[in-house]
Amino acid sequence: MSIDVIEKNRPRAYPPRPTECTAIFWEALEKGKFQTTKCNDCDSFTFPPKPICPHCWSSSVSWKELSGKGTLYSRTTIYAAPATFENETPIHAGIIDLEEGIRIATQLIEDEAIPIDSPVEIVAIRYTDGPLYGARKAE
Amino acid sequence: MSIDVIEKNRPRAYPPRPTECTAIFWEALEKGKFQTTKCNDCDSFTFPPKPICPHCWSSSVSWKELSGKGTLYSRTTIYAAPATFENETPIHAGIIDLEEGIRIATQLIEDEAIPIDSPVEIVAIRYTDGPLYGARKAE
Amino acid sequence: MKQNVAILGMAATPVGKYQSDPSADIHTLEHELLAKLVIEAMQDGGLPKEEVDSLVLAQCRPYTQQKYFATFMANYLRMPCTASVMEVLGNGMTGGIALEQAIRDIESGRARAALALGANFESRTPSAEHMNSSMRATGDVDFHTPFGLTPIAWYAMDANRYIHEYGSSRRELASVAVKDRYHASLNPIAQYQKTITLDDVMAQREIVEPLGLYEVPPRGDGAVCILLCSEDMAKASGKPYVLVKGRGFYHEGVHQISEIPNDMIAFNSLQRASKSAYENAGISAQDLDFAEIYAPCTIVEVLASEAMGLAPRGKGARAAVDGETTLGGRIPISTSGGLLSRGHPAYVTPLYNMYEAVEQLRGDAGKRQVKEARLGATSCELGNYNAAMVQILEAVR
Amino acid sequence: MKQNVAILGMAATPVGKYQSDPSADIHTLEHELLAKLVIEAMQDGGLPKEEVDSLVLAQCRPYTQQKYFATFMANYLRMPCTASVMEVLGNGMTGGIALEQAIRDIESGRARAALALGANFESRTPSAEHMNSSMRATGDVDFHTPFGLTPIAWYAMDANRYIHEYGSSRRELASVAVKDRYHASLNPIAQYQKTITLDDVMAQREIVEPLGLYEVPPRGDGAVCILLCSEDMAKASGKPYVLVKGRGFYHEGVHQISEIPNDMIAFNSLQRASKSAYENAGISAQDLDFAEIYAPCTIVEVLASEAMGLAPRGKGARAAVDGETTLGGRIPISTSGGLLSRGHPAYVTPLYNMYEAVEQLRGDAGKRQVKEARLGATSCELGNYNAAMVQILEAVR
Ligand SMILES: [Zn+2]
Ligand SMILES: [Zn+2]
Repeated sequence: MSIDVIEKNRPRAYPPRPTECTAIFWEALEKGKFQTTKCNDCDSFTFPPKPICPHCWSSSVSWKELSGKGTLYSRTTIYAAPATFENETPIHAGIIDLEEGIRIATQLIEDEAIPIDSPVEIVAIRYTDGPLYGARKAE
Repeated sequence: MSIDVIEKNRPRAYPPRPTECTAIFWEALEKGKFQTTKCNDCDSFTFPPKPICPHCWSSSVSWKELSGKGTLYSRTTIYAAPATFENETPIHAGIIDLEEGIRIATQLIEDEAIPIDSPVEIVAIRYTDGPLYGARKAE
Repeated sequence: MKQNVAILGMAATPVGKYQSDPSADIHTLEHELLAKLVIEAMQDGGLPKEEVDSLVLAQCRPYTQQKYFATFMANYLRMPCTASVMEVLGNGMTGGIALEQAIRDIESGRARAALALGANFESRTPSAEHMNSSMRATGDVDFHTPFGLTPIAWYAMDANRYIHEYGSSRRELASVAVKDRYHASLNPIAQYQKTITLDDVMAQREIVEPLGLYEVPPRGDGAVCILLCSEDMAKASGKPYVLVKGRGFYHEGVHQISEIPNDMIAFNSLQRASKSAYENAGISAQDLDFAEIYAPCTIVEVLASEAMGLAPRGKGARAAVDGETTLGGRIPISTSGGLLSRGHPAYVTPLYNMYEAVEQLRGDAGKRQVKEARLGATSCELGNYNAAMVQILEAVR
Repeated sequence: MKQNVAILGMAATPVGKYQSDPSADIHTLEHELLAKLVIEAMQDGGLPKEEVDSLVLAQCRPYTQQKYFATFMANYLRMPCTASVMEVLGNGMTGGIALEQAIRDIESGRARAALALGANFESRTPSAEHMNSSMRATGDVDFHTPFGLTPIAWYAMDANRYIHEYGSSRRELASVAVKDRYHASLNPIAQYQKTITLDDVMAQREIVEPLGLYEVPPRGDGAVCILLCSEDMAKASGKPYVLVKGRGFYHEGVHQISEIPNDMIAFNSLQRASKSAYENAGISAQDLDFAEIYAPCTIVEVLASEAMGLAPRGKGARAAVDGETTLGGRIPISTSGGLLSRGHPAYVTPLYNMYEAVEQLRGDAGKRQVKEARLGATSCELGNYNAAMVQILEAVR
């Protein structure tokens, strides 16, 4: 159930900061595992992963692997980007509804426009300084 | 009635920004004239100079020269200074009641401690990039 | 006992470019400009300064060198206060929060008169630098910002979803920009007053697909002061005034996107806030003579007009195309020219929207006057309208 | 009808150093820490999250990367709100303004329960860099900052004037620091808990003459959440609570110094604010069992104690020397250890002061418990106490 891993030969433009909780996410992602926290009390997923459940505020959460499969809810291409991202424009980004019932926003790693409501899949991307994720058209 | 002018062979650490109104103050100061705005309606002085009277909100104000004579209300020496001022520590500063009935805060340009409630006088200081003012023990 | 709240005076500077280069010989500074407006607003309302018990300031941009601007202004204008002296912040809603706190100070009787005010200077900071800060505002710094998402990228995704769901088109959305510019051409304080055509809009380079340059907000500087007081005090003044007839606020507990999939383009918070405001005012959407909507992009005005019940779901863009939201139409929207053409100095934009609503309701809107305007609405928001604030305003002359 | 306002729950992290180096492998982030405290405060009060209608956040320091923190937190904890979601700012008074807005939301009935909260992370920024920002806050950027005036330089000038006028001494002032440290030694959330002697205080290097290192505030990080609700709701909970019995606010329309010469060390605003608060609560200063005063320097506690009527003019320092303000004394002041020893993460300091007052009034203060504490006061300020806010709190058990 692991996701594909792609290599990128450059560092991330704006690296996320791992915390005791989210480091677990980033470390698993590096190995091609896409997971998040799920509440042991109310069974809700949450994304980004959190040490608590935002829905019922339980502190009892477990890591659950996600399939990485979903549907593209919407998308855009960003031509005017922040200075930090000037070497990465145009940036393709989208909102994805994962099959586990979680909505996330991330980069779309293919240049061609993916049709809204079509299937997409999450991939892990290993930059030289650490991982990020992104989505592409599903097979 | 002009004040003494002292030369300093370095730029100001944190230069003030002249506006249409306050440029008149800084330009006069450069020439040894210490002046501020006075309300034509309620006769109140204001300092710093302003295009309006803060007391009655009249927009009719005139420039009036000040004697620069006053009394030291309080003082301190700043040993822990902002990075911008690191080459200027220790900084001597004081609050001065001018004889026209205006209270101001400024630098004290002598190293020795001036006694509180003793007479002081304002001097203009010409730095290489523009003027500031300061106070010293009066003769 | 709750006081009815009135808007009795105001002043604003035209939206434009004021901020000085740090090395300028002569600077235009926020406090000198804003002080002038405070005095003008008080003269407009005919109240002496001593009546003001409350100063609520929309926070300045971080580029403003003078920090703690509210207390600085209290000194600059020598205004002792017994109710509030504070700065508030909440993204694009900042100016609306300032208004709301001033309203609350009057309503509760804590303040006799209150000022909601602010100066937003930012034009000297290049957009790419500015976005280095704003990209950390409209999403999660660790789970959204690393992908390069900018504030308007979220609105662009609204646009593509809207086009997909309702079979609308970029041309339909773009018509909002043409209408806004026409309104701005009649507004002497608008940043862009030269009319444009639909072809002009479509010909611009894309900023965030499908939105081009004329469909996203320009950047500019501005400053506004709004004077509020109890209705009793407003009545006693003998001047025309505007009554704050109803208000609504709702935050859906979501930042940009809901992790639980929802109908993102329903603007759920605005639906709730406007419903509360209408109920609070005892009116329905159909009673409004105009709406001054917080809409940084064409698509946002369309979605907001639908959420506020001014157009049916999926028909907002069409309503714009058909002229229903143009001056003289069924429900004129953004008669000021809106954020796109009146301009968008973001932290004070809701104050500018209020300024326009009051001009309309006092009959002072000149060539862009909505005939017999009696009831108007203003909205503002943060995120992707994840929180919304709505005010219903009534003319009393 | 006005609701009586109660404090029903709270949580705070010990003041210390949390902020991570930007290059750290594992970061401590403001939102994870604060979310934990929100949940703890709600558990402490025994209320479900659905009761909270209002989130008022003391703004974060500019070093906090996640911007628009209030709306971010509303999402992080999935808290829809109908009354307020906003950030407030007002120098050292920031946390007090957050509390006051939350109180107003309860008092007016807009909110059933409200949270006043904040996280102030700054310890990784060196003091000299931090002062490059704070020097632009406590004076006029163009007429004070060019002289190198820092925030505490103004308090130092208070100290010299006080010594001059009342024949007090640096030793007398310094005794406040010894007393505060003793209190902090009994407070598990204090930043500095090791007791010190008067000689220790006098032996420190001068920071702003006449004040040495132990007489000016340390820098640190902290986070606090305070839960407020109507007294009816607090009563229904069956838990002990604290009643907000009186409040006062006054801004004298001055920033640091009055251009019209006045008695600078009278703390005129605090005199007015505490008088209002006492009247509002129907008490006098003599009725207080303790006071948790916002005092960044020894001299400030002395002057504030005089302005609040807890010591005669000119006798405040002497009262500290004589142990009147120590635990067990006539009127214990800053039982938490105060800003000097409990710590001073500035934007949330007033929330920490409220935390201490509630611990005292609930009888939860352990070894530093004021016996039979029933009535307490908190104060906060901005500038050189140019604005002051006072809350009178009563124990209900
Ligand atoms: Zn749960
Ligand atoms: Zn005057």
